[in-house]
Amino acid sequence: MREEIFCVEANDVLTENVYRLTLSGNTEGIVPGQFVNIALDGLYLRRPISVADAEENRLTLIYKAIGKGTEQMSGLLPGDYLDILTCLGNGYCLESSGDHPLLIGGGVGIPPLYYLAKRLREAGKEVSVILGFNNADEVFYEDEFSQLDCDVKVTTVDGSYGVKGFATDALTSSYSYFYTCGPAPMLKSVYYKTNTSGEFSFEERMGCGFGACMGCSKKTVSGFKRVCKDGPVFRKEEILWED
Amino acid sequence: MREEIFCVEANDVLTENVYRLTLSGNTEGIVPGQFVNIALDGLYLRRPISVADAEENRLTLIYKAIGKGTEQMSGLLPGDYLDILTCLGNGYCLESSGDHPLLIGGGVGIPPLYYLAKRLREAGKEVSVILGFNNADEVFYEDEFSQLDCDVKVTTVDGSYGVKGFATDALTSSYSYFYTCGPAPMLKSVYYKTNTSGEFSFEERMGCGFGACMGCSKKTVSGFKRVCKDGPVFRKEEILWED
Amino acid sequence: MGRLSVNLCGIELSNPVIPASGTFGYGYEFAELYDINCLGTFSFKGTTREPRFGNPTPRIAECTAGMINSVGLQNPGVDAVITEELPKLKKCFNKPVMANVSGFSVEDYAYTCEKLGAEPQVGWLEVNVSCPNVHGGGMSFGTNPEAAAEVTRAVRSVTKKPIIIKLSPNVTDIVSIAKACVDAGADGISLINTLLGMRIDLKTKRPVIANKMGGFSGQAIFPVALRMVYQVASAVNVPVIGMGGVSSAEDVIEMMLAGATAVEVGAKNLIDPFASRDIVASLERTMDRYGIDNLRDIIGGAHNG
Amino acid sequence: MGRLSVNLCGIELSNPVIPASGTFGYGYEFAELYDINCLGTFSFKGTTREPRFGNPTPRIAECTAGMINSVGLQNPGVDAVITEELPKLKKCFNKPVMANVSGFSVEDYAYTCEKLGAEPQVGWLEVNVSCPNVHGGGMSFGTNPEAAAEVTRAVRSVTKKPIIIKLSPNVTDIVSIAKACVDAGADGISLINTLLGMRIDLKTKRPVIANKMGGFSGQAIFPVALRMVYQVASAVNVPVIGMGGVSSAEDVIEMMLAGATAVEVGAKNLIDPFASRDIVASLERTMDRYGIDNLRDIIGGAHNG
Ligand SMILES: Cc1cc2nc3c(=O)[nH]c(=O)nc-3n(C[C@H](O)[C@H](O)[C@H](O)COP(=O)(O)OP(=O)(O)OC[C@H]3O[C@@H](n4cnc5c(N)ncnc54)[C@H](O)[C@@H]3O)c2cc1C
Ligand SMILES: Cc1cc2nc3c(=O)[nH]c(=O)nc-3n(C[C@H](O)[C@H](O)[C@H](O)COP(=O)(O)OP(=O)(O)OC[C@H]3O[C@@H](n4cnc5c(N)ncnc54)[C@H](O)[C@@H]3O)c2cc1C
Ligand SMILES: Cc1cc2nc3c(=O)[nH]c(=O)nc-3n(C[C@H](O)[C@H](O)[C@H](O)COP(=O)(O)O)c2cc1C
Ligand SMILES: Cc1cc2nc3c(=O)[nH]c(=O)nc-3n(C[C@H](O)[C@H](O)[C@H](O)COP(=O)(O)O)c2cc1C
Ligand code: FES
Ligand code: FES
Repeated sequence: MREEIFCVEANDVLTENVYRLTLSGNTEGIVPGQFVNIALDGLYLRRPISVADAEENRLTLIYKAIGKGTEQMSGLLPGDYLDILTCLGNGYCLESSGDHPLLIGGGVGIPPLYYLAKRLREAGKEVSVILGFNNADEVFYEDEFSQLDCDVKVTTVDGSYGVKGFATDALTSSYSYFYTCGPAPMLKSVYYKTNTSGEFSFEERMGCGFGACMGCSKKTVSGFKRVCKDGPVFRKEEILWED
Repeated sequence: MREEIFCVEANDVLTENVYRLTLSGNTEGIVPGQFVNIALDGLYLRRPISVADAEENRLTLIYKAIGKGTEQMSGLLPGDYLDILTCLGNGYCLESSGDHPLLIGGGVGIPPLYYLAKRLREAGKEVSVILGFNNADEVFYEDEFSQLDCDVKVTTVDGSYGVKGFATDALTSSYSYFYTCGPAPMLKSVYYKTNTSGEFSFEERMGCGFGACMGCSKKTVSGFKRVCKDGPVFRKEEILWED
Repeated sequence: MGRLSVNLCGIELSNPVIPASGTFGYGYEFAELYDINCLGTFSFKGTTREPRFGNPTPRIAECTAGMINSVGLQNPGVDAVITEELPKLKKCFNKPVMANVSGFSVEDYAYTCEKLGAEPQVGWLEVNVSCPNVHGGGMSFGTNPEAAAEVTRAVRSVTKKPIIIKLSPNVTDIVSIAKACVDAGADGISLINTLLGMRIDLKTKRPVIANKMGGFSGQAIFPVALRMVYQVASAVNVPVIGMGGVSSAEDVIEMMLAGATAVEVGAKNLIDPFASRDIVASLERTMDRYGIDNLRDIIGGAHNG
Repeated sequence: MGRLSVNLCGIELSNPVIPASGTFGYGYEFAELYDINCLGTFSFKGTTREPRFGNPTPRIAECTAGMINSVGLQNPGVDAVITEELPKLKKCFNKPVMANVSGFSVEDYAYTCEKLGAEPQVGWLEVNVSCPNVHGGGMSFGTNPEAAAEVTRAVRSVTKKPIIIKLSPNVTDIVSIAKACVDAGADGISLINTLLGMRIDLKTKRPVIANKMGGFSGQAIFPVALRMVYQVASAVNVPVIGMGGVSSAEDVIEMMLAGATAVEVGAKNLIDPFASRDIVASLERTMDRYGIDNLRDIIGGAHNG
């Protein structure tokens, strides 16, 4: 973990309430699947957001404005500064991918998969991607994944774009390993419908984001783990579904 | 009382820790001796500051950076906006001045006397002013009072400038009425050393500044009064010294 | 009945927003600023049998997201309130007002409530039991179920108007005190009064407040207030008025979900004189945002499921 | 002895700053970030006899200037702490550490304190009596002077190390509880633990925290904490450790003026992992600003005059 000051370069609107924040600052050591934790004026807790992309001196985050903090973020302007904890969480294991990994993302669970796809492509993997949305208006980043030469499928629940149905309705059996991030019901469905090993990225309300408070505990087959430090990525074999 | 948004035009350094804040915005109805109450980001209570001058669309405040709020104010930049309650307090009674009123100010008690002097001069009064400071480095606004054609005397406690001593050590007997504002010991000394009627401006820790909370009560000969609403100016005859 | 209206102990409020006692004077200062008839009602400055001059100054200290006051119940006494304040109020407020009553003995409370209860302008008596009991070693009536119940019984016997007992949060078990008051005849429970707090001035190295400690209120205390409202609302079967740090329409809704029938706004009126009016004005829009048709329907909503 | 050093129950601290239990793990996460030997000491995560998995999630809720947690004392149990955590800590911390102990029966406390008290790395036992007493109807030990004293006596008899009882602020009379603990043999008093608080999610209309309520801490609670430290410090003759919302060197000094010999920093570590280090680093400069030569000299300074 490091504390860094980033400067807002752009804060683009992707869909009605999804934004892409481009920041300049030290991105050293950030790996796919990790997240950052952002301090916002007047709000006590930081806001955890996955890394959607990290290049030298440039960090990309994609977030949905759903509450106080993310709505405040949607008002950030170029030149504004942010205090951010970086390199949080374990990240995906790229080594496990096999030759043709599948990435399954739902809504704002998609962002971390972009950085992952980029790295997997750099490593020469054939990457398939399923992006699940509720409807056509919510679709984002289809082109960006295509430009990485991924095989991209989009699903919408109402069928207004791409395949009608949930992301898991577009599953094929031709993948060596999978990586997934998205809403809990999607993750659960992925768990039961996939036939290889794979990795899941989870969310939990966080106090610290770096392992100090035990606020984000999650039961796994090997005991309680901290989503922020031992996760947010967990291997399929570790997962225990409670409820 | 009105709530107004003002825009910072300038924030000039007058002495080591005394600043003059020039603001643009609606100054309608502000009379000498009144104060404003300023909301500052991240601080719960507003900060009361006397009006040092009010012209059309231009408000001048002079403040000493002595704590969290005033230090934060010292960082205000042109173009910043402030939420301010204006027209607070009763103000001085100009009608009582007689022909040659005396104004006695100590340190950051001086600012409200400037706006008062201006109005008294406009009304054709011969205005004498005694400005008390601790030492030469703290002196401010001597010239500004002189430019109003007031008769200005400066005192410093250490004698490094002007008359050595306290403001009250420079008292003469040639005045028709007096107005004073400054630290409590000075006010008390003025009370006992003056030989005409006059008016005193007091400070008190305030909750609201507009008469709602009873936080700023002061015992007077006619019962408890609110410094913020019934004051901050009290006639000599009303004053009760406790302690 | 509009979307905002609620019924508080038999009296209909056009909306649940009530400026809290001690932060709204006797109303007319605010009536100079806006038409205070937009409010559900308001609770006037804590009134005692005799006039009181309150505590020495400084009486105010700033805190992170809140403030401490030690006004000490400065008020002109019940007779002056009836002869001077209420007539002035009548000119600018045409709804029943909530009379906030304090006392230092059971007889004080009964005396003041009887007089104020007889005033047609008064809709409810809000009885503040956070005051020290001079006959009980100075402990506050509100820290002891039996003492709080005794005050309740005494005021119950002198008026037919709804009696709302206002509780102190500085206790181990707020529920037992609330229950004791309801058993003794309270028609409603108001909570919370201020938390006991303190600040020290680093420059003088002395307490900021002349009386050393004082009542801490404002946004900072909201989570404590909400918890107590939730606890009490699930334990008593009379309306609860929630307060403590309420500063926005969202906070009003959160208090109502916790079980409040109406919601008081205190310190926020002091730092933003238009706060209560603005909260009323933004309620409908905020309800729309959270899919709430009627405020009445959400009272205690967080207890379900 | 430097300007910052204080003596806490017979052990010299190079400075009074102590990260609070539950916000600093067992230290080594922070040791990856900075050399934690700059701290006076730290209080490690509340440890119980058996391993505990804590409460369901969500366990965290945001508040204005603070947060609620309902971690529920998740910890690996005293045996694992001794065999795994303390050896790891030894590599990065060469000072006596404060062992924070929780329990659900008097025997639990004694068992855990005896084991931890025997560890040479442990300098003090900080005994958290805010936990529910499973044999006492679930009321917290810390809400009752007799129950708190009973825990104190039990742990007193199993160790010679200094025993610091950590009190809950959710009580009517903190002083009587502190006194009972000191009479029962406590060498120091730590306060405050978290205030019981709650938040409700307007979208789901349910409590944010899975367990409904939780412990409210952070800047917002500072005035309540300071008041209790002031009250307790003037009533007992053992060192008091002050905490609750401390977020800056100024806050440390204010707590010490109120009577604290040392000061713990809790929630602030979570939102700013370098907070405790930075507070230590800015202490001298802040002392200069307020004309303080020696921290020792200001302990309880606000009580004079
Ligand atoms: C590891 C991780 C990675 C994430 N990555 C992304 C991302 O890339 N893009 C994106 O849009 N969102 C992401 N989220 C969710 C994001 O953190 C929340 O949407 C955000 O915190 C909401 O803050 P708010 O102030 O707008 O909402 P509010 O509801 O006002 O927030 C109140 C509190 O609840 C917390 N909270 C609310 N929703 C969530 C949530 N879903 N998960 C965790 N905490 C929550 C907030 O952090 C805050 O502490 C991620 C969450 C986690 C844990
Ligand atoms: C009617 C009135 C007019 C004033 N006019 C001026 C002026 O023209 N120029 C000027 O420099 N100062 C003036 N003051 C004093 C000024 O209000 C304080 O210096 C300022 O509030 C300090 O705020 P702070 O945050 O820097 O200090 P802090 O000590 O950090 O403030 C903490 C709290 O104490 C209050 N406080 C601290 N000192 C005073 C004080 N002396 N009087 C009232 N409240 C105080 C603050 O408002 C705040 O609520 C006036 C005060 C009053 C009541
Ligand atoms: C300046 C001030 C004066 C108060 N006076 C009274 C009072 O006279 N009677 C009373 O019952 N409560 C009084 N209170 C308490 C408030 O009515 C309210 O219960 C408390 O402040 C919590 O609400 P808040 O956080 O919104 O301020 C006073 C509060 C403040 C800030
Ligand atoms: C996440 C979290 C976990 C905590 N766990 C413990 C604990 O295990 N034992 C304990 O005595 N106090 C615990 N506390 C209380 C703190 O040690 C401290 O008393 C309280 O938070 C007030 O300080 P603060 O406002 O600086 O956080 C915890 C606090 C937090 C925020
Ligand atoms: S959020 Fe604090 S340990 Fe994970
Ligand atoms: S400051 Fe509120 S009445 Fe004067």
